[in-house]
Amino acid sequence: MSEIPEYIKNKRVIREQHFYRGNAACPGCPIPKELDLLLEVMGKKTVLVVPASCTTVIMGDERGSPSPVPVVHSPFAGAAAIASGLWRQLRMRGDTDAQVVVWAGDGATGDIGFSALSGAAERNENILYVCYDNEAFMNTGIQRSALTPYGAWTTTTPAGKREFKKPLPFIMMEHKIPYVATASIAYPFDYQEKVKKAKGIQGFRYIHLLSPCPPGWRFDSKYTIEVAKLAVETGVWPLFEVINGEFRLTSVSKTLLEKRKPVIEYLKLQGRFAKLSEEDIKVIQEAVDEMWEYIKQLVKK
Amino acid sequence: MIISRPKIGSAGLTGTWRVERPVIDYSKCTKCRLCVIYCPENTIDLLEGFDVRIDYDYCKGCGVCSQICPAKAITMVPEVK
Amino acid sequence: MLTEIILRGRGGMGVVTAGEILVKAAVKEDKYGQSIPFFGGERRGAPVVSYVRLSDEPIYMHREVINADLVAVFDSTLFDIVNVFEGLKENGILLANTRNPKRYWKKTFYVNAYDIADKLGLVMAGWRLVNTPMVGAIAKITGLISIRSVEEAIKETFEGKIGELNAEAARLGYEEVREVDN
Amino acid sequence: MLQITKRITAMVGNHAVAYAVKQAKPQILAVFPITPQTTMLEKLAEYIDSGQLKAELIKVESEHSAMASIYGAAVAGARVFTATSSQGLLYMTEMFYWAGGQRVPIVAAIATRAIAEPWSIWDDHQDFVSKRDAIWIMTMAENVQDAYDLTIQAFRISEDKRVLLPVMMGFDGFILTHTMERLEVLDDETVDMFLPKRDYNLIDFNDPVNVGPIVTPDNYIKYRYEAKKAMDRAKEVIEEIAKEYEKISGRKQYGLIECYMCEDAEYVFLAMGAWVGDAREAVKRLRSRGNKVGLIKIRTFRPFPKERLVEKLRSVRGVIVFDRAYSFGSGGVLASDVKSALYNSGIDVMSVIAGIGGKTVRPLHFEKVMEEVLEGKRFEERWLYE
Repeated sequence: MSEIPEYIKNKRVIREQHFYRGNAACPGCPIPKELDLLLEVMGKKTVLVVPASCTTVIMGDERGSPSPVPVVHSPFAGAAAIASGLWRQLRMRGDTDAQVVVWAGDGATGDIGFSALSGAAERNENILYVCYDNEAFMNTGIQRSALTPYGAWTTTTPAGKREFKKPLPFIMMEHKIPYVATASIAYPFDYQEKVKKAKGIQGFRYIHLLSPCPPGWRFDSKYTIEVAKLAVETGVWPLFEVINGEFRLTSVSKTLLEKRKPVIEYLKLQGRFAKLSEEDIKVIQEAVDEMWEYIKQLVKK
Repeated sequence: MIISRPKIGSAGLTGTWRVERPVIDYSKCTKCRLCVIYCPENTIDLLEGFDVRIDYDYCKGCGVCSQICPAKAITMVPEVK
Repeated sequence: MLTEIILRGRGGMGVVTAGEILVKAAVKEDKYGQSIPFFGGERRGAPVVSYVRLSDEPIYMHREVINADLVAVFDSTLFDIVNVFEGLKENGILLANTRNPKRYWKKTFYVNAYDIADKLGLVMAGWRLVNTPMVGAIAKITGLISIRSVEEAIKETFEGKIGELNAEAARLGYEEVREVDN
Repeated sequence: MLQITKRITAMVGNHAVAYAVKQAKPQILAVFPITPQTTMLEKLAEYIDSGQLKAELIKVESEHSAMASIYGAAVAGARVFTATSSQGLLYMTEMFYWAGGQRVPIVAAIATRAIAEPWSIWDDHQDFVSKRDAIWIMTMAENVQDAYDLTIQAFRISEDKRVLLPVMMGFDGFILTHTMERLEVLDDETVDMFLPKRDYNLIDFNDPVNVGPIVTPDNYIKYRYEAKKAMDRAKEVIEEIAKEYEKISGRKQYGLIECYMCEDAEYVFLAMGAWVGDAREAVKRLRSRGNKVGLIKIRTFRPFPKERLVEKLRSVRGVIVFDRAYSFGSGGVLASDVKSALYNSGIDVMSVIAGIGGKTVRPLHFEKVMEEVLEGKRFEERWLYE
């Protein structure tokens, strides 16, 4: 490659890949990086359980997998249960230091797999459940899910979704599990900090990761990080964690209790919100503000 | 038993997907490493002395690095001239 | 020789357990047995039925008994509400738990299992446990299994003191059962 | 010479299966309650809580999760078990195929029961046969003893390196699950000897693999062909294991099919499940009246014992197949399999559909149909619904 100077060409690589490059993710898709950051913290003694989703494809076919740790594929609704059984057996066979992580999309988490997720949380299974939320069934071609936000275009909501996003992190919080957190790929250290905390806790842990999707959200792939960042700065995606019932905002979200960027700044970058009316934007802004009023109460507690 | 094993390039040489290529102007690079942190595909290597290098075999050309580089040291140039 | 028995009682009386005790006792004597409970949503107080087959040879059939050699009625009030004689062979035996013995069938036996239960304090949640005296009575009438085996089977089914008392109840049933002669 | 030590006892079917499972020493179990299977779940919970079985019973929130969680445990090396029935079996369907496709050793007991609508908790085989293409070995018990014996053999068959397929053991709801019968049980040491420690595990942190990825169209069919070959090999393995079990139990075991009085038979019944006993009784009675009739019991439904059937039926004139399940728009499920096995043999195959949804079928019903056939009557399909 002519662009690389000779002295750079010969240098030694000092950072290991925790999730291998050259996988089947779309350009600009944050999933490989999200997995890399996760596995950097979780370590080699981790099993990933992956239900039907984009990651099913990203994990490659029988000729090779980008994951350096064991992966167990799951049908859509089975991940939390497969992980439950896996962990029980790992403990039974003496691998008590192993970690089982479910890596599931929003559809597998909030829709079809919700019963298994809720069941595993109720049983307080010793697993880390990460929902990488790209806000629709992206792998099948952008169909709405329960976690698609109000107003968003999808192939099954051509005029924009009329219902609000299912507030899953709060629903999981109400399961009274030891750890619940939200995270964003725009704040990788905050995310890794949360994974680290989750790793150190026994029982059911849940991390909800907002994961922008360039083709699904209709934005140029170079804006992945900007979009993720604006979701946080506008308050659409608050960063927080709940440890044994104690709620705490993290990272920049701590500074957003009173004042946030208007949601329009987040919405205008994405083609899926292109047809929103003034009224729609007002509705979304009000919903975000209302959520923050709720968060205020949680912070006070 | 249907299994596969870990492999770099499980989807082949994904560098061939690229329409635009990120090019680093090393004279502008401040070694801040944000491109390494944010490259979604993990194709920017961190080298000794905190230099960075793009692995063009696998870089899909998404452009995230050029967008987040605070020094504007990375530009996207068309692959086909 | 195959002997087929129908046990009739009310949900909660231990009719199914009685059938199982009979089978366990038969197996103790290296015989074969089969206890088929009423298949359905058993409800406390509702009439229920359980079928028992005892034999010296393997039993192949799996269906409810329709030609019984013996029908045992665990509660005399059942005479008024169900046809307890259904499925009883012409020359079969009717055994009733009753305080007022009558000749219900050509060959009728009776035992007062209520009093046996009262005497031994076998009352659970307001119900007299009449099933074990009935099992004792059946052992006596049929002569197929010894009261010893019945007692052992009962002690396996109920642990400790309850087992002892129920075994005692079965023995009393065995001793007190009588044929209605007139 | 092997000393056979066995204990004679009496148990209801559900408890007999639970007892066999306890002796097989699985590590992970997951069961969701459903009538008429539930008392087995309760017994297993009792074994575990009292320390008689050192295992974990995952109290899942659905049947789908029951199979999913034991699949996860099985992949990580556990001997596993689940049980279900009817609607639960249907709800588990997706995971059934998942486990079958990946060829993970798993044992499941199925208390067979009719499928709603309309609601019915009673016995037939419609739920069971609906899994015939899920790449599972399927066996069916005739009585409580059979259910116990088959459960123990199921673990061995499933984990055999030549097979590596999940096994489901069907036994009739209520008719066997709730019926108490005489039962001979093996002692624990004998079962230990018969069932070596499980040697199957895909989760090795030193050799991480991706379990069950997407495969290319070129290869998918190859994996399926491998599964087909495993099914074919299983026929031999099942018979071999049955022979071995016969030695340790002292009880005659029939691997794939049992022929009862069919040496010189002109007409035979063919059936699977608990009513085989009633057919047996009918054969006894018909024989006592001088009729040359017999009975074929299908013990292994998948792989379907085609070759054995052809071999045993060579000299009969007709087969009367009794089905408790129906393929709507086609015909009796077993009957179809038998017809295909006997294609071009010239043997008459007559199909009787009966016992659906718990409808009573007695030895008399078998006798009546056979008597008509002996008188020369022929039919393709007949429903006994009166």
